[in-house]
Amino acid sequence: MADLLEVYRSAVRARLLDERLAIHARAGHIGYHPDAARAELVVVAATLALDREDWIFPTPRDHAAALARGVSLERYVDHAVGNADDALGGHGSPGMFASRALRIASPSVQVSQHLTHATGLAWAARLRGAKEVVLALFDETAADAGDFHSAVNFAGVTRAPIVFLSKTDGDEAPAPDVEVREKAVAYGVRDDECAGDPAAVLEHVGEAARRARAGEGPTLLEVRLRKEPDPLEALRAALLHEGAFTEEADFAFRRELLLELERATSAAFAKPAPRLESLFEHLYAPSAEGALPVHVEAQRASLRAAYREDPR
Amino acid sequence: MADLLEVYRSAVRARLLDERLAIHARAGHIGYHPDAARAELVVVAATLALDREDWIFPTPRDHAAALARGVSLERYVDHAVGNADDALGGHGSPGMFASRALRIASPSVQVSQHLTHATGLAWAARLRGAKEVVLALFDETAADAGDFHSAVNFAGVTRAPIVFLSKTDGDEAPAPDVEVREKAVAYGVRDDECAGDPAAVLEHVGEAARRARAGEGPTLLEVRLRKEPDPLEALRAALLHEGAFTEEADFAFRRELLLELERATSAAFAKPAPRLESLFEHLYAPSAEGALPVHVEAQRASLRAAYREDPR
Amino acid sequence: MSQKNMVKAINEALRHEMASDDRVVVMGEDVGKVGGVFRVTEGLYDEFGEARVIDTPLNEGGIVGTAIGMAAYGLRPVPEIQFADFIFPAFDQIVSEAAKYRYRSGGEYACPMVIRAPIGGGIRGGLYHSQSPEAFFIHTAGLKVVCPSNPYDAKGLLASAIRDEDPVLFFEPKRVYRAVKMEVPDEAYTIPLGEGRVVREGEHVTVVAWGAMLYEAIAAAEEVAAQGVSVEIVDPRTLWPLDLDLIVRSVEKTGRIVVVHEAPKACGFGAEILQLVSERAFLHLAAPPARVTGFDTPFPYTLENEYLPLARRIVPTLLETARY
Amino acid sequence: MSQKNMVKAINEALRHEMASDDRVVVMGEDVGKVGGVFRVTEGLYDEFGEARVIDTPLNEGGIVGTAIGMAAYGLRPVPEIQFADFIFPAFDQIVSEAAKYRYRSGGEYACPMVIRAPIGGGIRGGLYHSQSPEAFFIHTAGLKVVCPSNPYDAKGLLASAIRDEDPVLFFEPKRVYRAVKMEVPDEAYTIPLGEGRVVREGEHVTVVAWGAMLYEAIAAAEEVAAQGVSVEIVDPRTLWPLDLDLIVRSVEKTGRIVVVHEAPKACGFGAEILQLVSERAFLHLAAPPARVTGFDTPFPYTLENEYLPLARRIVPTLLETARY
Ligand SMILES: Cc1ncc(C[n+]2csc(CCOP(=O)(O)OP(=O)(O)O)c2C)c(N)n1
Ligand SMILES: Cc1ncc(C[n+]2csc(CCOP(=O)(O)OP(=O)(O)O)c2C)c(N)n1
Ligand SMILES: [Mg+2]
Ligand SMILES: [Mg+2]
Repeated sequence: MADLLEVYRSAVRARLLDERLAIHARAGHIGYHPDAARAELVVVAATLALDREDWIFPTPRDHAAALARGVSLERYVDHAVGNADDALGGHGSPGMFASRALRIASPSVQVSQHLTHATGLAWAARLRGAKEVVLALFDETAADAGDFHSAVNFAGVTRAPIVFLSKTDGDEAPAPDVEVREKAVAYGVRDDECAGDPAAVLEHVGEAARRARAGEGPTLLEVRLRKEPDPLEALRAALLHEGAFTEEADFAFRRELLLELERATSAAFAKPAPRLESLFEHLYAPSAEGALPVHVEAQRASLRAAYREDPR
Repeated sequence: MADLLEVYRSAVRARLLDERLAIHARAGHIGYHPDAARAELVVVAATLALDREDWIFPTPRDHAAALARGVSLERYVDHAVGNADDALGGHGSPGMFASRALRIASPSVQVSQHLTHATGLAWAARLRGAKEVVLALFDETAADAGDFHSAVNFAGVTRAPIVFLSKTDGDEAPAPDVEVREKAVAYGVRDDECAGDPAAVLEHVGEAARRARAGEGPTLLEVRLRKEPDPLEALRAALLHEGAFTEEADFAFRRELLLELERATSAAFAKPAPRLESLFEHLYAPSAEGALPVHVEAQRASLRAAYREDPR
Repeated sequence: MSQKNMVKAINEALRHEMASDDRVVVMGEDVGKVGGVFRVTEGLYDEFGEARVIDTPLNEGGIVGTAIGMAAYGLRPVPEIQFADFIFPAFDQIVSEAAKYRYRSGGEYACPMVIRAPIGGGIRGGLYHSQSPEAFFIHTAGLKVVCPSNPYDAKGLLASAIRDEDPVLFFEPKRVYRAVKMEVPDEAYTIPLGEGRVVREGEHVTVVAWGAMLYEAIAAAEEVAAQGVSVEIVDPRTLWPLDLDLIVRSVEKTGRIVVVHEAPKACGFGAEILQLVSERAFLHLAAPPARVTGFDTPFPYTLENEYLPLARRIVPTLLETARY
Repeated sequence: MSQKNMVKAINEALRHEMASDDRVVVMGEDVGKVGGVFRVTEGLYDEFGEARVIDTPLNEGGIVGTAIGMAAYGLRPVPEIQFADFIFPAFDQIVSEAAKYRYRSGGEYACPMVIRAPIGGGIRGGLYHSQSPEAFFIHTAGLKVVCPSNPYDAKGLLASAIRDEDPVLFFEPKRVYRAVKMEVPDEAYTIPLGEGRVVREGEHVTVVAWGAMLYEAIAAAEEVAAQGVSVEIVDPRTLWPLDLDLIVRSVEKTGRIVVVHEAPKACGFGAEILQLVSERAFLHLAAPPARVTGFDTPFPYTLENEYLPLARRIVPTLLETARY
């Protein structure tokens, strides 16, 4: 199992990325930046509790999952900027990073819709006899939305191998006075809860994933996050105290990251925007001949004509 | 409180109506007929457990509620036929009978959508300080649909004065293995259950309505219906046994109803279809000058032109 | 080769695709043991088992949403919606998710699935068993929309739709399901998406019609033929992407065009087809492009035949357009 | 009378209607204490209290569905959807229920409500904070659709919408919210639904544009004026029912028409407007009716200004149409 130091290191990357991109968002350099809202430790720990062939369905705030799976800061910043190197071709808005190779699904901006996709993928894996497990992340308010109901219900019916993880804001009272975990019973799904500290998350997600893999069905896990005091700071203090690293080493680690971020952002902003024609790519699968549908081709041509002198 | 004899008499009306309209549906005289599926006793008892100023949100199968509130067989058959006397102007399909005067809401064909309307109306009544209560009927499968989730959740949050009544098919196993009443906890709503016999329904609905009226919030009541043996037959036998009526009296009562139905259906089929122009009525509220919007007026005129020789 | 109706033809296409590609799964409300409300999936459950012919809870958003996840995994789900009228609980999943899944992920993920649903009126089903929602999906970039008018086309188009790499809405005219029989090969075959068909050649007016209304267009054409008006009829078969070239070629010949559809007029597909023709063949138009459609009201129960653009309502527009 | 932006103007309309009619209630996600994501409902909670300015759970279907019930009871709910992109979870309630509530009940029940939602691009919000879904609702019989382009119109149209007896979709161009200021009376007033406005008079081409794109049309008109092309611009303000007479009168004068909108082209409102004009003014048309619109792709993140029909893309179509 991953150790806390590994969790810490990934979470710090996510945090420093947040701090940097928040500046660029405020300055209007990028559209906006959905930050981790101090849940990065939970997301990283949940990610590391899985096997690499397991699938993650993040919300747009959960870039920490991608980072924990090895996405470089530069790759993520390219995405946030939406430049020519953006893995999403400048199509997806910030936070919609997705990677089939890393088994990170395309996050939905409509709160909770990705949860139903997650159930479907888990179910498909099970139908195909695979041992893959799915982790679906959400913020507790998403439990009010319609697709939470569909997703957990279908998971209960199909016994799909999935862990629904609610990042519950422990500082906000639920309305009505019902915890997310209490909703599991409505769907015949096992529920569980733990505090937002990474050791607990590693353990509870690990256990829920083990059950799912063993064919014991879905779990609705409620992670109760306290955002004050900053949980990342608390972990840092604990690791320092344990001697996992020294102040100096941590400082050096962070400075290295800041330099990496500096390089990543400078590079990302220096890159050109995607080509004009990229607007029409990935609408449909490319046809054998590479031709666009007639109506799309006409629109491409009209855009090109309006931007005749534009080198893009 | 209503007595069982009253329930019985209303339910028999509904049953005989069902039998008659089923024939006309099979023969293609009407589009189709959503019958009560042996739940008429439950629907009638629930209706009679309410005050007359309370509101009912039925499904298309719950015509027994309208009958119990005094709708004549002729009025209902006019609706099923969709003739010129249909209260819905030939617009609503069979089962969509609605009456503001009787406080019977417009049923949704999309399973469960009316439940959210019911919550909204109950909430509005409470916001306005009225003492009116809402009864929302549904079949248990509707709990899978998205609007069940919205409706009960909003009711839980607002403490709206509403009784959700699940007509649960006691002969079918739920999937997953969760009873509808168990879903109440997910929304912080009180749950209750009873068997499908009318005395129990009168009592449980009456009690839930009393709580709602007293500001104690919503109830999700699961009524477990057994359709075999026929519950209406069982009640008849019990009432006969108690001496509530004689075989002869029951026979006479039913013969009277059959004659009434005969008159109602003959009359309904003899009536003309709605006027051609009625197609365009009740699309929007009539304007002060009675004029239709320009585009609608053009369509009305084109229809009239195509049916120039048609007297309707 | 034997006489088959559309229900049988679609059932065969499903069976062939399932047999030749084990990624294909069928899912929906009562599609398994019951074989679907219209019996289109009959026998598939027995043949392929519950892992590939899946009965789901009553929740269309859940059906399409889980199908998206299944497609992302690599399956080829073919969800059924009992009536197109009930597609709206799944609208968000179709429009916000399925349609944009490939685009928004820059091609990391795709969403190959075919959503089957019966459309159209004529069975006295009233407001919620009669609608024709194709325009909603044509307006949503990223989808393809198919509507066959006969058993042969249905079988070949469904095979193509299932083999397609992108989400396809496959609308089946329920009034045609058992009303039309024709020779349909027993073996599998495909008809490419995006290719229309000239159903009847003519000189004076082009009519574009699909699904059940094609037969009304034909009836109207017969009627006006007696009055010397010769009508060419095009069935686009795939509504989107549209075989516009075929339509434009016809209009270049006739100089006149009428579109017929059941859906309401305002922002219906007729407006799009006709505006495309105005853009491409303006100088060929000898009369205003015209439409005969359902009215801009909900679908009524009693007066459905008056609401629908049946031959009786098509004829006057054909004559007017021809004589303009 | 003072200089106000659209946010302020809408806020005032809400306040006036709430003050003069106690049936009016505002509801939505964070519309209460927070005052809405765009602060349009700011101050209403303090003034009218939590019984009339209602914070709801995150569930648009629930918001519109409960609003339907409230309207049936006799209230006048004004639900807010945070972004028009998030209207789709409520699509079934709007399209299947609200739009048909009066019709299907033969007038027993009505559904007076105004669904407010910000629409349009230009804030770098990407796929799900930028869309313009008006065509979906125009295609749905029973609804009215409004889209003001400036603070004055917004205030007067919203008052009319709230007093209307039927469901109205009130789309607010978010890019205009704070970008345009003008003199707006402090007191309440109404602008009738269904009346367009000639924004600029001209001779050679009629342009129909609304919301944020009106300003692009004006910019394009200025640009082509220098080349001798005189453009008349009509802002329909109420998209549906459309003030077609106003547009037709303009086209009878100019003989040419171009529609501009942000939404995708296929089955967009442009097709409907232009087809209506082809039907009503065919013999006046000296050039093909034309559209400049968003493309038939999802709304992109990076290249949004290329996607949007900004002046740069309008100008060539104006010139082509004028010189046809
Ligand atoms: C279907 C849908 N409706 C609305 C939104 C807009 N939205 C994004 S997050 C959010 C909820 C914010 O509340 P919470 O999850 O508690 O986050 P917090 O503000 O506490 O960080 C909303 C309404 C959305 N993304 N999807
Ligand atoms: C949203 C929606 N989807 C589908 C339907 C079609 N439909 C009507 S009732 C029903 C379910 C039938 O199951 P159940 O309630 O158990 O009734 P039973 O067949 O047992 O009488 C379905 C799928 C619908 N009315 N609404
Ligand atoms: Mg929160
Ligand atoms: Mg059942």
